[in-house]
Parts: sequence; structure tokens; C-alpha cells
Amino acid sequence: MTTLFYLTMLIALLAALQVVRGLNAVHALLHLIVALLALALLFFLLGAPFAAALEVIVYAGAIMVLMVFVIMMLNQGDAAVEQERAWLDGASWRGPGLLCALLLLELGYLLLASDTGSAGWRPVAAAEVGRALYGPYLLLVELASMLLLAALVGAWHLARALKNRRGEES
Amino acid sequence: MILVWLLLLPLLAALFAPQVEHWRADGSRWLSLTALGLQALLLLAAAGGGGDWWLESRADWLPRLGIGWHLGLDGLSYLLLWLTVALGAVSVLISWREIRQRVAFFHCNLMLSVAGIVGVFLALDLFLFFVFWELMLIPMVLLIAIWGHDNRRYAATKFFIFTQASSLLMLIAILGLAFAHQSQTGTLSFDRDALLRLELAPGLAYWLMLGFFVAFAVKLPMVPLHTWLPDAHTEAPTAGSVLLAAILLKTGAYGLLRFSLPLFPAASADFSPVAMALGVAGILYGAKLAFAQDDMKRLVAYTSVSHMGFVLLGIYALNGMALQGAVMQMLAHGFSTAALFIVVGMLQERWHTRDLRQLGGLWTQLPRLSGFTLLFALASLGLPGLANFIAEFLILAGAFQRSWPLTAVAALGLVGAALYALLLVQRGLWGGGAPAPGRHDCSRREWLVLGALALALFWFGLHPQPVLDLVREPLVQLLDAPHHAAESPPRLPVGSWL
Amino acid sequence: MTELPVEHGLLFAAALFCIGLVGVLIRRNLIFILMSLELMLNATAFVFVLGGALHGNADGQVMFLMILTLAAAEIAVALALVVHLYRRYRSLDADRLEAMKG
Amino acid sequence: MAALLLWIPLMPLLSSLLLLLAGARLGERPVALLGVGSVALSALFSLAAILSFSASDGVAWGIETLPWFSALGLEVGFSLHFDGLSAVMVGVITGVGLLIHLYSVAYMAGDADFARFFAYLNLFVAMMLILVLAGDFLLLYLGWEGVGLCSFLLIGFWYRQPENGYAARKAFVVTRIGDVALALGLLILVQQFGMLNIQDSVDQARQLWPGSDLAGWVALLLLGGAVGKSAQLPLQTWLPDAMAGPTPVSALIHAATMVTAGVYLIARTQGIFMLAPQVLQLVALVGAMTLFLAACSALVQHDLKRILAYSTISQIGYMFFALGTGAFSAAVFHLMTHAFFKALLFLAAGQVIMSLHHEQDTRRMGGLLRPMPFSALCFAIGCAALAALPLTSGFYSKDAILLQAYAQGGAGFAWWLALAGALVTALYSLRLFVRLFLGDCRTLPEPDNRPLLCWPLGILCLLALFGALIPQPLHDVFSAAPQAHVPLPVHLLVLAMPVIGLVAGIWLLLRHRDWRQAFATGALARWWRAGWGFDVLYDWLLVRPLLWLARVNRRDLADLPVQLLVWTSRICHQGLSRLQSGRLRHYAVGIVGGAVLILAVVL
Repeated sequence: MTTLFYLTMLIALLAALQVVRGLNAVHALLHLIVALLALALLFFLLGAPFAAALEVIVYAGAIMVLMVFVIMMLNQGDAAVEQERAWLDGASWRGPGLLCALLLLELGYLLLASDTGSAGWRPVAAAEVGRALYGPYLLLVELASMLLLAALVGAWHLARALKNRRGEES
Repeated sequence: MILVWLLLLPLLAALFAPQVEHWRADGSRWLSLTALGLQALLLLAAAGGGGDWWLESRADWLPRLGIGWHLGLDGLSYLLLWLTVALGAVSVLISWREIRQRVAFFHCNLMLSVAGIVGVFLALDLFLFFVFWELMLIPMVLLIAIWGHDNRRYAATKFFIFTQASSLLMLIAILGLAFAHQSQTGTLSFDRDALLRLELAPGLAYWLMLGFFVAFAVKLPMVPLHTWLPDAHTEAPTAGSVLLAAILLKTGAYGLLRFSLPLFPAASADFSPVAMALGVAGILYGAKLAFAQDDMKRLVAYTSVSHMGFVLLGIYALNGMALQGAVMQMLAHGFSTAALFIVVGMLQERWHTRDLRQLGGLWTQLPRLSGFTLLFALASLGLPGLANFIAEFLILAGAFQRSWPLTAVAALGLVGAALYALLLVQRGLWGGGAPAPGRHDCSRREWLVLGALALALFWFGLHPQPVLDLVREPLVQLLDAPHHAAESPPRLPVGSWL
Repeated sequence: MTELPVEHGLLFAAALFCIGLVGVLIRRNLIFILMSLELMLNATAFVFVLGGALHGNADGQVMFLMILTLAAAEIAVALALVVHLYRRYRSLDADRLEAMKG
Repeated sequence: MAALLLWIPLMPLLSSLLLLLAGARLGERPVALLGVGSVALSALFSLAAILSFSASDGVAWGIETLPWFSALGLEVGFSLHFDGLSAVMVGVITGVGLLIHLYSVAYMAGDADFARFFAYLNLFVAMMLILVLAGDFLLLYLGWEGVGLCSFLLIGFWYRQPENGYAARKAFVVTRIGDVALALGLLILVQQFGMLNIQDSVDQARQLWPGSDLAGWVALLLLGGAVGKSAQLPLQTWLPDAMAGPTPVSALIHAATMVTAGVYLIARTQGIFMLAPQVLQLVALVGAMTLFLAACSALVQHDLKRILAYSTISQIGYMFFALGTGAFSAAVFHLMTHAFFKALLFLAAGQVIMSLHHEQDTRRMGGLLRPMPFSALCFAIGCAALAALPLTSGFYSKDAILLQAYAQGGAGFAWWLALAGALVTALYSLRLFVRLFLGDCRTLPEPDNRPLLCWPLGILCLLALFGALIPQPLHDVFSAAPQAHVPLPVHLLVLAMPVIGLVAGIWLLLRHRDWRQAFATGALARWWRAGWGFDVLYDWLLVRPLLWLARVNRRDLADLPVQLLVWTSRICHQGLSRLQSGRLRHYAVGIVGGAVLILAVVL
């Protein structure tokens, strides 16, 4: 069981690296989906089936699909790949890379230093999550819905402006 | 009740100026004049009264913070209020033709500034005093910034920053005082009478006094802090510079007399040699700079630095005669410098230049205006028979008793005054080169204004008694507070010399 | 499941987060920046779920749910903006957007 | 009788105010009438006052007209005081003033600013009368400064030429330095006595100050004021330049009245000076040195009016010398006679200049004896009185000074200097007369003998000759000077000095033409002509540094710190704004860097 755990973690990390190093937008996106699925599996292994399901359905399903739509719509084609390669020369890796490695070290040191016992570990079924959602966190759910509504309106408004613009341009 | 109306009138005038301007072309000018006229009437009604304060108006404003609405009128503020009303009217009169655009807003600012000044002269609650102190500043900055001459922005911002920075120091000092009062008597209070009864530790008193002194010293241009004055004056419209020179400078001196000296008697006594030295430096430095200027208005501006140096010398000589001389000088300087600014304004109106190099030989073209300029130059020179002489003589006599070497150096200021005044006459009025001819001499309105100021100078020169009596009572009261530092003022220590 | 050491999980999440961060800092193409952003979001979500699972209560997953909605909302608006920018600047270069200069 | 006293200064004052306000509209005739009339009336009143004063056997009376102001610790009133000294001064001022007013009606006829001239002249007479009649030091100071103002206005009367303006300013500023000294003297009196009444202060000084050196200080400062106004040694450079004004002005102000104000001040405060013997000696020394210095300068001047100016300085030097040696009455006596003959000389010079079409350089004059006999006569009498030849008023007054000085102080350095001065005076007065009236005629004069010119000159001639006979009611004003016996040889020497000078002059004239030529162009003559180099000294010592300082500091160095502040804030602004590059990724890196730092700190 734990080897499976470590294996998926490794896959997720590699996929993430590919996303970052990817030149072609679509390939990077696919790698991202792979990483998300690996994460979903991890959730399942951690005993959070509800989260895993959501991850697959909402995240990998809906959001990534949206990304695909946008990338297709912008259809930059091969020119973009060359440009990416130009942008991604070795020099630009060093600065931020060093910074993030430093950050990783600090996080790692912090995490190792603190002793987190694994007492009381048990899988949490979807029902319990449901009860929590509509119990103490009812307000949170309402807020989340408000957030989604706002995002919807925002995106719609931007799109509408886009429609007029396209009308003018073409 | 009169005091409250004294404040309300200019505020109302400021409020309704746009409205009235809407109805009639020069409506706001007449509105300002009527407001000032009514104020004069109120002052007449308030004349004469015994006791500490002739009139008092007291009310609670923020009792929890110990801030009260406390106005008081006595001889000193009565005199300065008359000066404010008189010169406010003069500045409205002379801007009749000069201010063309946005007349209503101009008069609104003018009246707001007058209201601020009236408030400053009446306020007896330190917090209220600070409110009015700020109120009078903003409209004046606007006056300079909007209706000024070429680089008015620079002058307005410089004036604003100088005054604002120093008044913040004063605010700290006021708060220090209030908290000191709270620590001693448990109640927080900003009222002047309460704070008068406070015994402060010498060190603390010294610093608080310095806080007040710096704010008033910037306003009364003391030498190191005076550099805002020439710019503010040269760029201000005539009415603005009259108001600025004649009254705003006096608020600094008034502040010293009303707050700095009584609240910190011992500290002021210790500080007096330094302040007198700075005053003398002001006299000589101002005279030297006035002597070097080409721009006529800058020259006159520096003369007021020199005259206010005399006032500072007089105030910190800490004896009755010098204080009376200082108040007299405030009055005389108000008239003579305002008159000189009006003359410069008139010349600018006619030839659109203030440069002495181009303004020579005016006597041939404008004999009457040149006659007036000569008279006002002689007044600022301190010619006996005019008001400035009485003031300067009293100041020198008073200061002489405190420290005679300083007074001897200050007396050299008289020679400096002779230099710049006669230079103004020589380069402006005499000499050969005359600017473009064909300008009319004094119009009736101008003649009226200049004649009134000349008459005032002669009147207070030959009969200054009413002013001296008016001011005697408050100054004696001010001096009663324990004043003399350890040693009494040195009699003439001549023995050691010969 | 119990013997799964928590530290490794957290380390994993940290690593994932840093990779996402590198992506955001380096890439100049807006799309890639958004994708890296998604990675960072998921890393945090993972920590929440791990924490919830660790202590055995549902809060972890509730928080995960919140992050989910947040990500959805954010990506929707972000993509709309990206399309807009593309329309206007004809390119997806993040450095083109320097109108707010000094 | 007291009210009469008030009217003496008031008449000219009122007429000058009237002329100032409405002068331009009146024609020349009414202006002349008003100007001369007011001075005539004032002369009449003063004559009446003098007569009633001497009738009431010299009892001094003063009137407290109305209080000027009373501050905390100082009471001052417009009080007037009339005693023997004031009688003499008032007589001289109004008498000579009237004659000069008459003369200037003709002299200034046709000038555009006729009214303004008479306004200033009347104002001057009024201020001088106030100065002389003042019973209070502050009122005296008012007159003192007023007189200085009028001299400024009158010197710069023809204001179109800038150099006149410069001369006027120089006169006012130099006298103002003296006035500052006088003011400081008054301040000491205010500090010590709390009041400024002249008589009371002098009496108090006599009682309270016999030992202390306060009297020395006050006397020194009063001397400073007197030296400024009477153009004595340190501050004498302004008088020769003051000749830029019209000639009647030079006659009235710079010969007869204003320059004697210093002498009057010292005479008036005699009580204080007596308490300070060293200062008295200083006065004598100043007088003697000025006397000799001015006489030598007058010997080599070319400009006619400058010769008379330097001679005035020299004669006033005599008065100071007399005051210094205690011969107060002799000084005042000389003051009166000097006023007569110097006014005569100046007015005659005015007539000569006008008839030579405003030519003032004596080198281009000469041979005027035949065409202008009357001027020649006036000049002859004037020069005789100036040189103190026997039977002229100058003789009695100058010899009285020399003799009383010898009686008081013996033959000190100052006395010998005075004697030498008398010799040089005779020389330059002879030179003046010869230069003008003998020799060949270089410019053709067209004589201008209008009656208004000649009558005043005639009267002044009589006064110059018989002025010494006018009795001076001074016996009670000054403490009687001990009449020590003066040995006969000294008497003879003093009497003979002018005659010796005359003979020497004639001898030099006839025989040593080449020696005189060489001397006239020599370095010494040039140095003397420039007033012993005082002008150049002051120019380098005071004027140039001040001008340099003014030029350097025109932009007001005190403004520097403020400008510095503005400059630094601008620099910081530019630096910071470069940070905001607008690039998204830079900000992101900034955030992450910050995070890393914070974590590093937290660890």
C-alpha cells in the first residue's frame, strides 16, 4: 500500500515537472491532468474517497476541460513553441529556481522539525463530510456558492465585452 | 455673544459669496465689505471694558477631552482685530480691478482667512487656537496658488509646508501641555487659564516653549526660517500680500505674547538672550537682503523680515516699554508695509513689471503716487513723526535695559533701513530712465486707500497714546507672571570697560 | 494506512508547491502561469486533505471543497481575461502588460 | 508769549504742507508769497520772542504743549524751551533763512518744480526750528531726522541726474550713522532717568553722575551724533558731495543752519559734557584736526562750491574746537557770524555761477571784477570775514575762540593746529577771490543783478561786516568761563595770523608762479583734493564689501537648506519609481523573496 503511495507521489512530481518544462501548451495541460489524477489517487489512499471523486470530476474534468477550450480557442500553433523555447533559455531558470529550492529547503526543515503524530488516523467517508458541510459549515457553503455566482457573472461580462469586440474587429 | 458674531460674519460672507456673485456682478466684493463693516460696528460696541477680559464667550465643545469653546477679548486682541478689519477692507478695495477671474471664490477665500485670523486673535482654548491657526492658513495658500503671479505654485507649496510643519510642532507642544495638566491635576484640559496655573518641570517647560516658539517664529519670519516670505509675497496677488504682510505675520507675534510668554515665563526668560540675538540677526540680515533685491516686491518683503526682527527683539526684551513698542511696531508695520505692497501692486497694474531696473524715474509721470511711495518708504525707514519710529524707539529703549550690546547692534538696523528705503526711492522714483509714459496717476479709489494709510501712519506717529493705553493693561498682566530669570537685567556694566 | 509517515506527504506537497511556484516565476506565457498556479492550489488542497485524514475529521475535505470552488472561479475569470488580453495584445506574453509602469 | 513760541515752527510747517498738497496747482507768485511769507512771519515772531526774552532779563521759559506719548517707563511731550541759546539759533535760522528764501525766489524762478522746492525749504526751516526749540530730546531727535530728510530731498532735488540721487543718499546714510549714535545716547538717558526732557536730564546728570563714567558714554554718543550732522572728522565725507543741490540749499542747509546743529547739541547739553573732561578734550581734538584737514583740502579744490563746502567744514571745526576748550559762548558767537558770511559767500557764488551759465569750475573763471562789481564786493567782504581780517565779524569771533582757548587750555597741540588753520584759511580765501575776480576772463559772464538777488546779498554784506555787534544773550546759559590772563605776544600772534596769511598769499602769487603750478599738480595736492583720502577709505572699507555681500547673497543663502531638502526628495523619488517596472513576474519574484526571508527569520 505504501509503495503504491510513494509511486503515485513520484508520478505526480514528474508530471508537475513536465508541466513546468513543457513547451507545447497542450502537452503541458495533459501532464497537468495526469498529475491531478495522481493526486486523486493519493486522496483515495488517504481515506478521503469523496475528495478523490471531486478531484477527478470537478478539477480534472471541468476545470481542465475549460483550459483546453481556451487553449484551442487561442490556437497559437507552432510559432508559440519556438517562442516558448526562446523564452525558456537556461539563464531564466537559475534565479527563480534557486529561490524555490531555498523555499523548499525551508519548508522541508520546518516540516521535519515539527513532530506530527499520526494518532487518530482514520478514513473519512463522504457521509461524514456531507454532515460537516451542512452542519457547522453551512455558511461556508453559501459563501462558496456566492463566489461561484460572482465568478460566473464576471466571466459572462468579460465574454459579452469580447462578443462586442469581435463584432467590431471582424 | 458679540464674539461669536465676530467670527460668524466673515464665515457667512464666505459662504454666500458665490450666491451673491450670481445675482450681481461685483456682489461678492460688496458682501465682503458689508461683513467687514458689520464687524467694525461690533468692535465699536465691544469697546472699553474692565477686568481681565472685556468679553468672554465660553461653552463646552468636547468636555470629555477637556476642549472648550473659549473666546476672550482684551486690549491686545481688540487692537489687532481693528487692524484685521481695517486692512481686510483695504485688501478688498484694492483688488477691485486687479482680480478678474473667479471673483466669488477669491472673496470666499479672503473672508475665510479673515475668519481664521479673528479666531486666532480671540481663541483662549489652545485646541481652538490651533483649529483657527490652520483655518487661516489654507485659504491664504489658495489665494497665492490661484491668483498669484508666475511661479505661484512653488511659493504656495513652500509657504504651506513651512507653516504646516512648524504648526505640527506646536500641536505636539499643546498636547504635551494638556497631558502634563492631566498628570498633575487628573483632568485633561486645553484651556489657557487652567494651563496657566500649571507648574512645569524646567526641562519640559523649555522644550514645550521651543515647540511654541518655532511655530510662531516661522509665522513671524525669524531669520533662519524666513525663506518662505519673499516667495509667498512676490507671488501673491496684492490683496493676498497685504493680508499676509499686515495681519498674518502678526498672528505669530500675538501667539508669542498670548501663549508662549505667559505659559512658560521662566523658560522664556532663559531663552530671551537667544531670541533677542535672532531678532537682531533678522534686522540686519533682512536689511542687507532688502538692499540687494531688484524685484520691488521682494525688497518690500525683506523689509518686513527686518521689521519683524524688531518685534522679536521687543517681545523677548521682557519689559513693559519694549512690549508696547513691539505691539506698536506690529501696527505700524501693518500699515507701512501694506501701503508699500499696494503701491507695488499699482505699479504692476500699470506696467506689468516689478523690476526696479525698468521702473526708474516715476516721479515725472506719477507725482502723486511717487509722493505716497516716498512717504511710505520713509515710514519703513523709521522717520520720527511716523508710527514706525515710536515703535522702534520704544523697542530699542526696552531692549537696551535688557542687554545693551545687542541693542547697539540692532540700532545699526536703522542705518540698514535707511539704505534699502532710500535705494527704493532712488531706483524706483528718481533717476532718468522712465518706463512707457501715458499711465494715469492715482485714481480716486487708490488715492482714498493710500491717503487713509498715510493718515493712519501720521496719526499713530504723532498721537500713539490710544494704542499704548489699550495695550498697557494686558501687557502689565503678562509681565506680572514671575519673569525675571536668576539675574536681574544688567544695568549698564560700563564700569568694567573704562 | 496508519504507517504512512505524514512528513513524506507534507514534503511531497511542498515539492509540488515549489514546482508550481517555479512555473509561475519562469514562464512568460500566461497559460503556463495559470497551469502552474493550478499545481500550487492542488498542493495546498492535498495538505488539507492529508491533515483532515490525519486527525480523522471531515474539516480537511470541507476545506478541499472550498479550494475547489475557489480554483474553479479563479480559472474562469483568469481565462476570460487571458482571452481578452490575447485579443488586445495579440500575444500571451506576461511582460507585455507593463502599462502600470513607475 | 508762550503760544507765540509754538507758532514759530508751526508757520513754515503749515505752509510746507500746503505747498506739498496743492503746490502744483498754484502759480509761481502765490507759491513764492506763501513760502517767503511764512518764514517772514516766523522771523517776526522769533524777533518778538527774542526781544521779550532779553527784556525779561534772560529768564528761560518753556511750554508743555501737549503730550506725545507715555509708555511704561517713558514720558515724552511736545515741550518747547526758549533760552539765550535758542534765541541766538532761532534768530540766525529765521533771519538768514528769510534772506535765502528771498534769494531763491529769483534763483529758482522758472524751475518746473518751483512749488516742490519751496515746500521742502519751508519744511527744512520748520524742522530746524523744532530742533532748536525742542525741550525734549525725542522732539530734538524728530527735528534732527527731519532736517536730515530735508537735506536728502533738497540735495536730490534735480532727481533726473542719478549722481544727485547718489549724493543725497550718501548724505542721509552718513548722517544716519551719527543719528544712531545719538539714539544710543538717548537710550542711556531713558535707562538711567526714565525721561527725556533736556533740562531735567542735564540737571539730574549734574547731581547723579559726577563720578561715574556714564556721563562719558552719553557725551561720547552725543558727540557721535553731532559729528555726523556737522560733518566733522570721521563723518565729513558727505558735505562736499552735498553740493549737488541747488546753491540756496547749500547756503541755507550746508552752511548756515543744519551743519551747526551738532554745535547746538553740544552747547545745549553742556552740563553733561562738563562732567566728562576727556570727551571734551576729544571734541577739541576732533575740531582742530577737522579744521586743519578741511582748510588744506579747500586750498586745492577746483569746484567753487566744494571750496566753500570744505571751508564750512573747517569753520565748524573751529566751533567744535571752541566747545572742546570750554569757550562755549565764543563757539555760538562764531556760529552766528559764520552763518552770515558763509551764507553771503554761497549766495554770491550762486549769482556768479548763474551768470556764467552754471559753470562751477574755478579754472574756467576769472576777470569778473569789471563786469560784476557787486559780486566782487560781496566776495571781498565774505572772504575778508572768512579769513578773519580785522574789523570784520569773522575777526572778532575767531580771535575770541583762539584767545579763550588759550586762556582755558594753554597752547596745546590742538591750539597750534587751530592757529595753522587760521593761516591756511587766509590763504584759500585769497586764492578764491583771486581765482574768481582777477586774472584774464575765461568765460564771458552776463551779469544777473535782479533786485531779489542783490537785496539779500546787500543785507548779508552788512551783517558780515557788523554782525559782531549783535549782542548775544548768553550770559546765563553757559557757566561763566574763567577769564584767565592772555599774555600780549599771544594776542599779537593771533591778531597777525590772517594778515601774515594774506601777505604770504600775495607774495606767492606774484613771485612763484612755477612753484605754485608744480604744487597744484603734485601728489599732495591730489590727496588733499580728495579730502585726505577719506572717501576712498570708506569706499574700500564699507561700501565695496557691502555691495559684494549683497551681490553674493542675492538669492538668500538661508534658502539653501530648503532647496537641499527639495533636491534630495526629488532624487529619492526617481530612484524608487524605477522599482515599479510594471512586470508581473518581477512582483512575483518580490513576493517569493519576501516569503523566503520571513521564513528564514522565523526559523
